[in-house]
Amino acid sequence: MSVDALLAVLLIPALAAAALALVPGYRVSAALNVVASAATFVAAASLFFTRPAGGLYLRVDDLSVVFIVLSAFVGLTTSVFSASYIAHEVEIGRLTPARLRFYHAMYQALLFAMNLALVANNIGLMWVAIELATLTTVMMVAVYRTHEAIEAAWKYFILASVGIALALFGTILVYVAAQPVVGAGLPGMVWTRLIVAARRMDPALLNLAFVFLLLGYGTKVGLAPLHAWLPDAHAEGPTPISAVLSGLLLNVALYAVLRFKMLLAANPGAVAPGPLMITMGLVSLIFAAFMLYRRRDIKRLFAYSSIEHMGIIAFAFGMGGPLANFAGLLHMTMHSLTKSAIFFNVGHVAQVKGAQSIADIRGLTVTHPVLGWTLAASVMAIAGLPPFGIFTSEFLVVSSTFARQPLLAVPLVFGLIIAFGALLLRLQGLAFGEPSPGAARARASYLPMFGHLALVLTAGVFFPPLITQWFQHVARLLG
Amino acid sequence: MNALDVLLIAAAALLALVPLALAMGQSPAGRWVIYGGSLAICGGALASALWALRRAASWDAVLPLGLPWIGARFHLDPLASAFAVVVSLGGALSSFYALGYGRHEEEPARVLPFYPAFLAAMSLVVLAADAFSFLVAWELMSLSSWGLVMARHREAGNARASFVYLVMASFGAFSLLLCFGLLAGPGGAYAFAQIRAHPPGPATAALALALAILGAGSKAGLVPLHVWLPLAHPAAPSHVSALMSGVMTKVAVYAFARIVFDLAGPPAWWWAVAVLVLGAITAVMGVLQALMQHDLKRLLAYHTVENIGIVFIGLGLALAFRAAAMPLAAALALTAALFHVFNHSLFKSLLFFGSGAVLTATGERDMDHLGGLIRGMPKTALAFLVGCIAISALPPLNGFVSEWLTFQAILLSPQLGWWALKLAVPVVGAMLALSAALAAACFVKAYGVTFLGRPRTPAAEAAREVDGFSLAAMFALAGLCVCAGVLPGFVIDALSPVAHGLVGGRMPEQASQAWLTIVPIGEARSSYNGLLVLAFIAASAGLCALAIHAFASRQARRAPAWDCGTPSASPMTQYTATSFAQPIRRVFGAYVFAAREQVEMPPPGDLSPARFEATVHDPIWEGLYAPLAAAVALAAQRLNRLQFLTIRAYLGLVFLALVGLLLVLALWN
Amino acid sequence: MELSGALAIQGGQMALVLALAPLLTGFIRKAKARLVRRHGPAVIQPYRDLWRLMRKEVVLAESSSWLFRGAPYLIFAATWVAAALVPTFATGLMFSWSADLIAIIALLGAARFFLALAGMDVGTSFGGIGSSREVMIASIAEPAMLMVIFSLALMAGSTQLSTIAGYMLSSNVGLRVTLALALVALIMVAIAENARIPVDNPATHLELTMVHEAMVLEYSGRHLAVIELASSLKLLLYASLIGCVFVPWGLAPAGASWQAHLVGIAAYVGKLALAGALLAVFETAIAKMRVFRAPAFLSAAFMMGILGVLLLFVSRGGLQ
Amino acid sequence: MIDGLSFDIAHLLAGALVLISLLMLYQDRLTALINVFAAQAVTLALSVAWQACVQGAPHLYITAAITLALKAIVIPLALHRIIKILGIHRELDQAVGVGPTMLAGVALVALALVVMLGVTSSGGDRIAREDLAFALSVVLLGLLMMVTRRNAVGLVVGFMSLENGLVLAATGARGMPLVVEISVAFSVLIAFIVIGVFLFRIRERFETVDVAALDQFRGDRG
Repeated sequence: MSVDALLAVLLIPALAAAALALVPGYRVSAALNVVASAATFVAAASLFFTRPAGGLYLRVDDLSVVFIVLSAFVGLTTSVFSASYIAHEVEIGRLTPARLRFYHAMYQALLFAMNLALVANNIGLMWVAIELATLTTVMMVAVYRTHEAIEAAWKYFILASVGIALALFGTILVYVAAQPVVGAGLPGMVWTRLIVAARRMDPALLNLAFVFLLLGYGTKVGLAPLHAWLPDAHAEGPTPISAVLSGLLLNVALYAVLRFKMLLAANPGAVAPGPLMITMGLVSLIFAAFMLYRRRDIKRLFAYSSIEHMGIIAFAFGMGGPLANFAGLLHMTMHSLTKSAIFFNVGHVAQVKGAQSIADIRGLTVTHPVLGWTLAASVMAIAGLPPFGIFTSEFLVVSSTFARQPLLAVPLVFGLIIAFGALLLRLQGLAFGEPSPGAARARASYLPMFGHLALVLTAGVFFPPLITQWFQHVARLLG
Repeated sequence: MNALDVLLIAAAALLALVPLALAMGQSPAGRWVIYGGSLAICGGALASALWALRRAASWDAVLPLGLPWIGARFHLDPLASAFAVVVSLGGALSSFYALGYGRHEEEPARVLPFYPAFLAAMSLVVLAADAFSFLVAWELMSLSSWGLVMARHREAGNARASFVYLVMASFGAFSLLLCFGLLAGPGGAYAFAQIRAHPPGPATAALALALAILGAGSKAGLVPLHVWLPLAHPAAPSHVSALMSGVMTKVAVYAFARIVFDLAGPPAWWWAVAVLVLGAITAVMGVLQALMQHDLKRLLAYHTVENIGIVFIGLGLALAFRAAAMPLAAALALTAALFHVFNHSLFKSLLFFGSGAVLTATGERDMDHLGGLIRGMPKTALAFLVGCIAISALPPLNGFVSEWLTFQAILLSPQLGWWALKLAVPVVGAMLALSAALAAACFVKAYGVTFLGRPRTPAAEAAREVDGFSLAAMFALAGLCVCAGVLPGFVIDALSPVAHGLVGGRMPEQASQAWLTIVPIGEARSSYNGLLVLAFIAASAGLCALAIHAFASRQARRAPAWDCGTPSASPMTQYTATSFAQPIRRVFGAYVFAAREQVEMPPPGDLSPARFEATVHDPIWEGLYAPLAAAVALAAQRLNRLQFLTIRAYLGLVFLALVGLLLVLALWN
Repeated sequence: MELSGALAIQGGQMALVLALAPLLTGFIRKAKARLVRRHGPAVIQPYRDLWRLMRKEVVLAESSSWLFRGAPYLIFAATWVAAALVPTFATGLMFSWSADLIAIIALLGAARFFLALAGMDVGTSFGGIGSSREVMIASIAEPAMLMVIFSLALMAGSTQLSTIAGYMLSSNVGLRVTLALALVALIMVAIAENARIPVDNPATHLELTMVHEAMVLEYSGRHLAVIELASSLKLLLYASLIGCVFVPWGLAPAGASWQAHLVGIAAYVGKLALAGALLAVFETAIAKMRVFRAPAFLSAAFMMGILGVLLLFVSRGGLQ
Repeated sequence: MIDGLSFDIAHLLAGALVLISLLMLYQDRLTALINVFAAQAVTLALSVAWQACVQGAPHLYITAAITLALKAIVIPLALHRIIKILGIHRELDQAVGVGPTMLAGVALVALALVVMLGVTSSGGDRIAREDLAFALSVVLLGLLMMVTRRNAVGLVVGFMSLENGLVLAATGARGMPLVVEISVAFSVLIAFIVIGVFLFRIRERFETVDVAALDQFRGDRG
């Protein structure tokens, strides 16, 4: 039964992708898309309780379960959102049914790829999976076929492929380091073997490998200065894809980085991976914080906020230690939920206002109270104000950092305040003041947006003990 | 069920009002439900807080919320109960006021949901006993008040006000966050009990103090962190302005007292110097800025800054005495500070209520468009007058008592051994006296220009008395001001457990003194009896009136004002707020805020009117905040170029990063 | 016996100050007139003025409110209570503990507060001029006064006037720099507070220079009488304050015999006469300064006060 | 069984790859560039085959074959076709002049050697060490080429040679499972196809594959 769960997480999306490639009608395929995502989520959730025995290729451990469940959940809610959203896109003629078939197939393929990356026990396999995920998202970003969309996809593709190449080189280096210890052949790439033998590997080789892996997968995570693809890809692709990108793909790439960080941490001779991640995290945070100020496009704005938060998360994991790691995990979860909720909201707003430019969206709380106040709430959440979950993680990161490395906390807080100012400035323009024309009612479903916000709110006030212990356990694993 | 439970339940009930308000925000019944509900809840909370203060005991509670491994901890000790009294009293009265005032709200749906949340957040801050819950409540307080400031989001300037407000608030929150992180240590022992168990070392404690000043000071409005206050407080609806000025700033004072007196361990003497100097500067800057205003609500907001300065002077003295191990004197200073906190929450709420009444009656906040309201709205005028006397620290009202106590504390300070303090304290005393005198001047101006004289506009002419709820609330506060002024002994006694808890000493019991006199230290040293003073004034005034009416003529005749034989028809020839402040502007303005006056005289024969323009600047805004904003904007603009590079350039970035890291490795090998 | 005695002294003093106040004013006017070789009005002229004013009908400006009518009584009451608490001929005042020196000054502040409001009530430009200048002067004079009080209180170890007077009588005072500074500052403040030359001229009605007179411009009849009485009470108060603190000789201690009290009264009248004469000489000797020189004048007093307090702080450990 | 000769040959081939990469940096005409790239592919195939026989790992022959077929024949031809179809100007303009580029390239090779030899000084077999060093330099050079070429075809070729470096590294690693090579080839194939798709769409939209032309369509201007 349990092994089935593991396979199901992979097979359901794969088969669904194949099926959706054939189904013509977009309404049917949208429904099918939701059903498949739901099934995947059920399977993923069951992984939480019954742990299948892993093999040389696949296996699930406490760390990956967190990511799998999260991505399956966001995948589900996003598919629900996309079902109603995409319909509207077809009606206004931005998409053709043919493209939609492609879109849905790609959506499931993406879920498949990400789940594969998360359950892969083989670093080569993980690499393949992440690359697959990248290519599918490239396709989806380009789906509108506008100049900007293609340009964004092209930029994304080029940068991503370079990242992939670097990551592969890093993977090879890891194998080279492992091979004398673990032995040649397949075992040299099996995660469970590597982590055991990491202590005896050549540290210098591991360092080199980590440099490449950090840059390679870091490109996917969107850390500055490797971030360039992220804002445009978010801004030009369909909104559900923006949600998935920010909510899932970045996490999966981060997951890969974390894996190798654990590898390095296990080796006494290797350079501490923490400082590298802390540096890149701070650079991303502060850079993105300043970039927020001059954004004209609402989706690009929140894309930059994703960079900022990825920076915070990288910083937290770089700090390490039970508190910071816990905070990192929490922040990642909360950011996925909140950011995708924001993108759902932005999707609605863009539809009712018929515009994506911040200048054309004003006074939402007057014309669309629900959308406006939800946007205000979710921006406050993403800016790290209580009673939302992100406040908890920022609280833990900042306070524990200041207690350990006061000098590191200063730039961190600086970046957070700068970013807060920018977000608040934009929010006040978007949600308040004299409203801009465009009073059409939003037709897509609010359910996913509310669901995410409810979760984030709950987590901010009350955090279930079960999940707490789970996160604490994982935080200890991460060292 | 103990007092803490009651207060927590009250907070929960207030939070429960929020969804209700969302539901019925539009309907007229919403006002009654929400404000009536808050009134009832705050009343209950007030009762239990008073009872707890009387009992001088302390209770604990832990809820399974917040940080899972710590839980949401709450604690009610005398300090907390004292501030809970302030919070719930202010909340109850402003809810009562709002029952009438809220009728004039254009968009009640934007006010009603935030109002109970604001009240709940403030009381939770006072009750919280671990860093996390404290900060959650703290931020919730900022957030809900931000929403209330944003309620009038279409009015010009409010957006900027609320922006500055929330950014400063988050700055303060981060400072507090760092402070708690420092006190809690890397292990994350966030519960106040744990922090108390392991007091920090001197260096850590000093850093914590600095951060506490930044965090609490930015919320309380310490100069130079005050810039948001005169923008945000007036922008909110008046009953909220009263809460923000009268109560929220006090919550910030609570945070400071909690951290510095309770958590940060024994103080070093120079802490007192820092706090004293900041307080003195704040007091004088605040009142001088207030004198320059002609917007009534902004004037009041600047006075909040001044009073916060006075409170911090008291706290600084308490710190000094505590460092010098003089518990009695410390208790006196601390009691003076807390007494002033209580008083200010009373008369500042009263004054903001009054300004709200003026606003509803005339639609004007600019004093230069008002005048003569004492005829249209005599009751409001009377209540407002009481508030003015109280805030001007004139006997026999309450403002005088707390400042008198502060002076008594200052007179004890020569016993302090440190030279810096010996030099600082007298100057601080002088600045305190200066600010008190200037405050009186400022309120002569505020009251004279707004309520006295002749109406300057038709709106002022047509002003009529406001509704009963507002008046009742104002007179309740006025009555409290008088009571606290003539019977200060009871307040002092009520505060003595707080002082005992924080500085280990307590003032002699006052209620048992003959004639209800207050005697801070000793009979021979100093004593004051508000009751007798009031009685004497009343008696002699009455006596004089009687005598006059017995012997002198009673005839009175109405006639045009004489005005040295040159009566002027137009009421615009009266002194305005600006012209009233001119002498003081000439005396202090040049130094403090680069006041400039230019007169444009038309050439002879030209019939165009001459123009007189007086401009004052806030040196702190222009010297500190404007450059910061400019720097951020510049950085954003420079960095923004990175958005428009070619793909090749981005690849170049990746390439450079790679090469850089490789170089690092090469060197590291 | 003890209680009734104290009560008698208290009552006697209240009556005494009320009775003597116009006399002092009249005496000063007379002396000034004499000094400039004029005959001048009789010493009791102020009484006559008061009486005449009281008989006259009151002319109220149409735009005046109830505050305008009530203010004179409050002003008078506050001043009278303050004056009643300053030991004049005996320290054993019954209610001296009900308000210390700070409170007395604050009472005068309250009186000024209402006076300034009354000045603004009618809504004439002159009223505004008077009030704004008055508060400007007061806003520096009051802190200066408080500094004086600080120096006295720090030396005597009390803010109670009777205790201070007792301390001054005691032998361990000696000559102190602080004392001198305080005295000078106090005199300067007194001059300013009582609208005397050089800060203000009680006799002038030249619009641009008047301060105090501008505020009471609209008053007439009994109201004006009360206000005049209050201002001469204030003058008396300052005179007796200086006397009680700096030349406390002759003050009858609490519970002294009635002869002692008679001596005290005599000494008190003597002090007043001296003070009045000195003031007259001073006022005739110097000219009035421009209104905006007044802040400088008072700032000097303020600085002297601070200097005195600083000296005390630095010189000794303060009072135990 | 690693004797001096086999080592020398592997060394020779790997070095040749680096040399060709430098040559590619030197090219300033598209066709010539493509040809040189083909030559590099051939060399790579040779070295992979040699590794196969040295390590006695037959599956590497497959890799060699794939490499030869794809990178040495199919792709260069395809690129030539694309150039014809699109009728791009043959000159490829460099962002940075040839001289500085060459200097940078040499510096990069030096860096790669320093890093890698410093690294594997502790154990690890020698071929792997050398090959890794050269592979790293090939990767860096490919990246450098992508950075310095304005032309999209140059970009593609640079990317390819980067992949060549990867293949070299992969084969150099003793006993690296086949799955990896396949995935490499697979990815390269996909990469190429996608790029091709983009080139065509780009052509019908922009009449050129000059990457710079894309940039003016970037959103969020101003």
